[in-house]
Amino acid sequence: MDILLSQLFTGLSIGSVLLLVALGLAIIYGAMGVINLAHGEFVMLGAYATWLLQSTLGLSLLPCLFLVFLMVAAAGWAVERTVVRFLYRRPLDTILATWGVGIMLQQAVRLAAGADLRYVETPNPLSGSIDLAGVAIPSYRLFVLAFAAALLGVTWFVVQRTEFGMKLRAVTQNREMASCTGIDSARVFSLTFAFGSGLAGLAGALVAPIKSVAPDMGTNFVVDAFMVVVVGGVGSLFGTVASSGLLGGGTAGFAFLLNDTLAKALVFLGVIVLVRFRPQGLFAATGRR
Amino acid sequence: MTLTRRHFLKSAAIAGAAGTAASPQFWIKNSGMAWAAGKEIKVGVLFSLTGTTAVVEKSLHNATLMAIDEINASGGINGMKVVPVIEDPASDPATFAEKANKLVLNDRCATVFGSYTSASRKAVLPVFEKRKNLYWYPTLYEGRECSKSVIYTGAVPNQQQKEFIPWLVRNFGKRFYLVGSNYIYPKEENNVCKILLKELGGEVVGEEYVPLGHSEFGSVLNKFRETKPDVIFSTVVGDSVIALHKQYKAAGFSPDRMPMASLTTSEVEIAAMGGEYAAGHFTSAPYFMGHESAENAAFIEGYQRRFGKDSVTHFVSEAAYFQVHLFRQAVEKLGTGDITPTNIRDAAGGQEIKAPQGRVKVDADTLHCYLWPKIGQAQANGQFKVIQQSADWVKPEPYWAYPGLSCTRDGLKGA
Amino acid sequence: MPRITSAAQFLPYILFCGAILAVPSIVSDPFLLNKFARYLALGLAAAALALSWGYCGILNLGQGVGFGLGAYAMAMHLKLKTSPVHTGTAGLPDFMVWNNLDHLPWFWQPFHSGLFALAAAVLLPALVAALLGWFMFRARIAGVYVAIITLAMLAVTNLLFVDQQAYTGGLNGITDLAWFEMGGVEFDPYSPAFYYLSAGCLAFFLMLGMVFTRSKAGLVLRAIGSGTDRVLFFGYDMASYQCLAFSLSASMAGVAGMLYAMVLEFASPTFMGVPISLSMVIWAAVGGRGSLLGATVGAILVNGTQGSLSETFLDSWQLILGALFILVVVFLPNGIAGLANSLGARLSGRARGMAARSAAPSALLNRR
Amino acid sequence: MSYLELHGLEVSFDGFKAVNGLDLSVERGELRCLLGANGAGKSTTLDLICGRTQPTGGRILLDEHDITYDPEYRRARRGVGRKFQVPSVFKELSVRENLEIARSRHPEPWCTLRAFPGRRLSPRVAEVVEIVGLEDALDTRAGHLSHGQTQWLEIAMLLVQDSALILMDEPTAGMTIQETGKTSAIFQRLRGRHTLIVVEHDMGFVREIAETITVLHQGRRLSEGPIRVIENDPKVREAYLGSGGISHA
Repeated sequence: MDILLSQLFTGLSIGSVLLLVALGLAIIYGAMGVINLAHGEFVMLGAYATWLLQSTLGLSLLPCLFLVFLMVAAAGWAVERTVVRFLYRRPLDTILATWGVGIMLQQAVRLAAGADLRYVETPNPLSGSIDLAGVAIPSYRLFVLAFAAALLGVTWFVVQRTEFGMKLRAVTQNREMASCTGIDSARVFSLTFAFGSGLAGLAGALVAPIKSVAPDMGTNFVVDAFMVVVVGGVGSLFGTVASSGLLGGGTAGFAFLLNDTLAKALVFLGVIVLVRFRPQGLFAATGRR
Repeated sequence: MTLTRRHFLKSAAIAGAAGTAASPQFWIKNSGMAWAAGKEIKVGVLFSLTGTTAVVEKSLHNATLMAIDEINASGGINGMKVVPVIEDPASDPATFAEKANKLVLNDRCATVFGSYTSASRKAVLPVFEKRKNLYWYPTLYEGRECSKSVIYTGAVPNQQQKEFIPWLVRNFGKRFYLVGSNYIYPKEENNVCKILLKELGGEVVGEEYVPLGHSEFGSVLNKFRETKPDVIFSTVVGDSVIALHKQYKAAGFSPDRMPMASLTTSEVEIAAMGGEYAAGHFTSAPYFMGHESAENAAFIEGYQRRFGKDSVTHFVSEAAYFQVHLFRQAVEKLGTGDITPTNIRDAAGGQEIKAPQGRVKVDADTLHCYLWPKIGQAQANGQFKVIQQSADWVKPEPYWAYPGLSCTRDGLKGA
Repeated sequence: MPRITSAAQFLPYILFCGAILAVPSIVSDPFLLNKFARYLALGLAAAALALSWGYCGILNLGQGVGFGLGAYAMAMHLKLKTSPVHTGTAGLPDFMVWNNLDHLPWFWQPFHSGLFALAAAVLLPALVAALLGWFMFRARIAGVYVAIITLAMLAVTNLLFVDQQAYTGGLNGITDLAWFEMGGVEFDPYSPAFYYLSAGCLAFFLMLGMVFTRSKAGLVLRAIGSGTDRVLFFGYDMASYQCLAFSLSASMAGVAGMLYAMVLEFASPTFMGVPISLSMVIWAAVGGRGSLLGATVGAILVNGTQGSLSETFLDSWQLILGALFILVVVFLPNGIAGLANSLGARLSGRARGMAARSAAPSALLNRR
Repeated sequence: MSYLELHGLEVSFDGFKAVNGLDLSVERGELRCLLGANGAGKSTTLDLICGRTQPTGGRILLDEHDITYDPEYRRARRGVGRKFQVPSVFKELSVRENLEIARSRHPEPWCTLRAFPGRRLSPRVAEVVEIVGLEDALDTRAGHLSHGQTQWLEIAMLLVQDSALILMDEPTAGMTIQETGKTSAIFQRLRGRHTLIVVEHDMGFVREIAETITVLHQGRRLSEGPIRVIENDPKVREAYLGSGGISHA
């Protein structure tokens, strides 16, 4: 029983990390059709930004978050302005260009911050574990879970309830039409990309204390995040949540029953089958082709 | 330190986009050239500066160059300057093979220092064996290799485990959980561990391998919770070490009751996770930064002067450092005309040197090194406290677990 | 791209094949021959990708599967040919001994034959691709979903090869290989003989690919590649055509992988990794995805550049490489081949405004 | 039994029944017009016949074969040809190559692999090219054709394909009066040799070509008969009252 509970929590915490990382990607891909292979590098930038703030200003993790969001969003904005905006008519080419961006970011960070692994402190009150029905649950993972949920709420609010979100949805539906109604679609896309990158940065800041901070840490995230977004259904936030839960839970469950290697393989196989039978994603409307 | 080389290449490879064939230097046939010419001896330095394993390999690269610097500063080898030819194999086995080829065939290096992972060593091996060149490999590894083209300066399983496992059983108990990354090194170490445990009447309660780069240990931790072992025997490598330690502590496990005993956790990984997460866990290795000796003090001082005050040395970078000095001693024994990779190898057999860990010797039969295994306990400040050192240096036995086989001067001898 | 004339289309291919076959008469340095042979193998891999991606719109991010299978098929054979120096146990590859196997697994047995290994390197990737292709294309999976499925397939294959250490050598792969021998010729990877093998394979597949794309089937594939399912309404079974291109491409990648394993003298799971598969996409994009020759040249150029950049700029070569990719993708959507085509078109006065606006065929993403 | 029969055909998109129990039969060689307001289910009916959309109920019989669940390409091989509302040609290919693809008597890969299209047009294709007036544009990329030319190219492709049953979705959309006249001339030639089902809004054109008209309303057949009967059918008038009568539908 204990094991079941703590296994459930393990699944949830893997899922919450997936969700954190995938959220920004979902926004960028869902709204702009841009397949951002440099997304993992934005996660990495977030982790490094946190490390920088912590080691130079001595800030603790929580006060860092807002700054990290802004810093990485600015980096994302710069990438959109200099590279991505040339490619809106050629979405598949964004895979190639953003891959180039990713290599550059990785090496730039390696040169600037050194090749060593860096380390981000867990905020003190969150470093222990709390007892829940006889199971020790790491408080930081709980915090990450809550934060992911909050971030989801914020994102939903931004997309559904703000003027910016309305413009974004308009541009997503039909860029030309939206432009005709006076929406500055270029600006909307820049901001969207910046927002998505900022979310990736937050993910980086939050995973840094659980994992290690290294220039190539992002490559492990991007494939998983991409799978989460596609399995969930493009443009569906709810789908993204569900698929992070599904993939996280699947990974944890199989890993416990079998081992981590087979778990990963089985989850990927699951993705293949899911995409094959529901290419529109778990939660997208069926319609006339 | 790379000035000469940069100079040479500026003219050669500026051709850039046109790539290879365009640059005239590539067409020079240099197969007739001697291994050491014009008061210079070229050596290859083959550690990844980019890619996944750059994290560790950069420090090996640094240690190697530092040793070369020291040798040149003290007048070189018999008056010859050691010229490092640096390549970046980018953490990719295929690139390792490619660059090794270039160092051996094109640059005519008399020897190459390189590699961290087993996979990259395996990838370059055919180049050195078929071209009769010499490779110096500083990493601890799984043993079971008897190549006559490689000098191994890292530990093999018998050196790390023979004293460690009994010590663990004595102090913590007989129930071990084995967790490692999913490749040959952890599996082989675990083979040895199981043999030792069996002799001691111990028990393996679980054995688990995680993919390389794995960072979610929740399920593994739950298995620990379920099986309640006395010791977690870890051969997890790379970033995973950090994730494992952090999540281990966060899940409420404590080293007092259930310590992790590792063969792979070094000062590098601890620096990247923060000392508090490692504190209390154990590692067995021939070298710790906290080891007290005059040689080590000088090594650390020189390293930190060059690469920053907060940089750390560890059991692989120490080997990367002293193996270059072993190389110097071997070459010193040879006349200028006799310098060939094979002769360097033969001269290296039996060489002794005072390394930071203590006096080490190249075993002429196996080309592995006699080393000084130590057991260290990680402290909150990121250093290891050496709590036990072997009474004497320990002979390398790459086939320890396979009694029928032994590595000799003429290669592997079966029973 | 409008066809000019068939003869003019074949000319660059013939020139290129002639050029690569003439190399050993100028270069005799074994190191260079080995290096060029390796580039040619990678060129073949890029041409394979151009066949499925450029012609047929199948963006295969898992090209490493075919490449890796080809490499392992050959490596298995070459491993069995070595005398097991490191173990002393006759007849068993060293890593199997390390993993405590006591007899050769049944699926290793046939690899004693070089002919079987060759056939396996060609057919096994095709078979796997045909099965996966049948699974995907029957359901009309296209565009980015193909990319995802092939990527996941790559990840699964890679994990299984790393995991099944006793049969595949795990992370280290299959190392310490013998030289390939066929018809009394020994293919030392540093010899002109091996170079000819590599160049010959590339020339053969370029010509085969050229003929294939000029056939009516090739035309149908290009029609499919332009991103519509319109061909269905003319009676063409789209899925069969896609499977055909996908399998042929995998087969070519298999041969490329086979050569790669021979030239490097080992096979590693990194051959079926994400980085190399994405690299192949980059090579094809740089050279020109719409042209087999362009993609080949792209692979050779990128690898050559990468090699010399990494020697000259130890610290910053990846920065330069990344920037180059971005520039090519943004400003040369059809790669070097596209540039050459539009230049050629301008020179011969056939421009008629096509050259300037030769937008990339990429309405794929918006299909569903 | 008629050449084409639809029995109780049904399809729903997220609960919306675009076609709802449609019965229709068309004789061999007939030219049938489908009329109806936007959303009446005309294009969807064509989609169902050619296989682009799978029905959720009912049956489709072509020449006594049940093709309800056949994939598109198999129906095409049975002789169903389709022209789409938005002209659908291969934009990346030249006009010549488009026509070559339409020449699809042997569409299996093992046949097309052995075929190497040359530059010479077959007599049949040359004739069609002349009819539609694309002789000078043979090497132009289809993406660079004008809208009208694209329409003609797609029609030419259908002629080359030579299907027994041709489904036309608004063939005259965007055409000038002269072009519409030419199209109706082509239709007159096709009549009898081919079976045609045409969705069209241009009532002038419909009057010129149609024998029998089927009016669809909310996914069902509302009325059927010659043009005069339809125009005077009170049900049709009622259904079209909102949109100002049939001639503007």
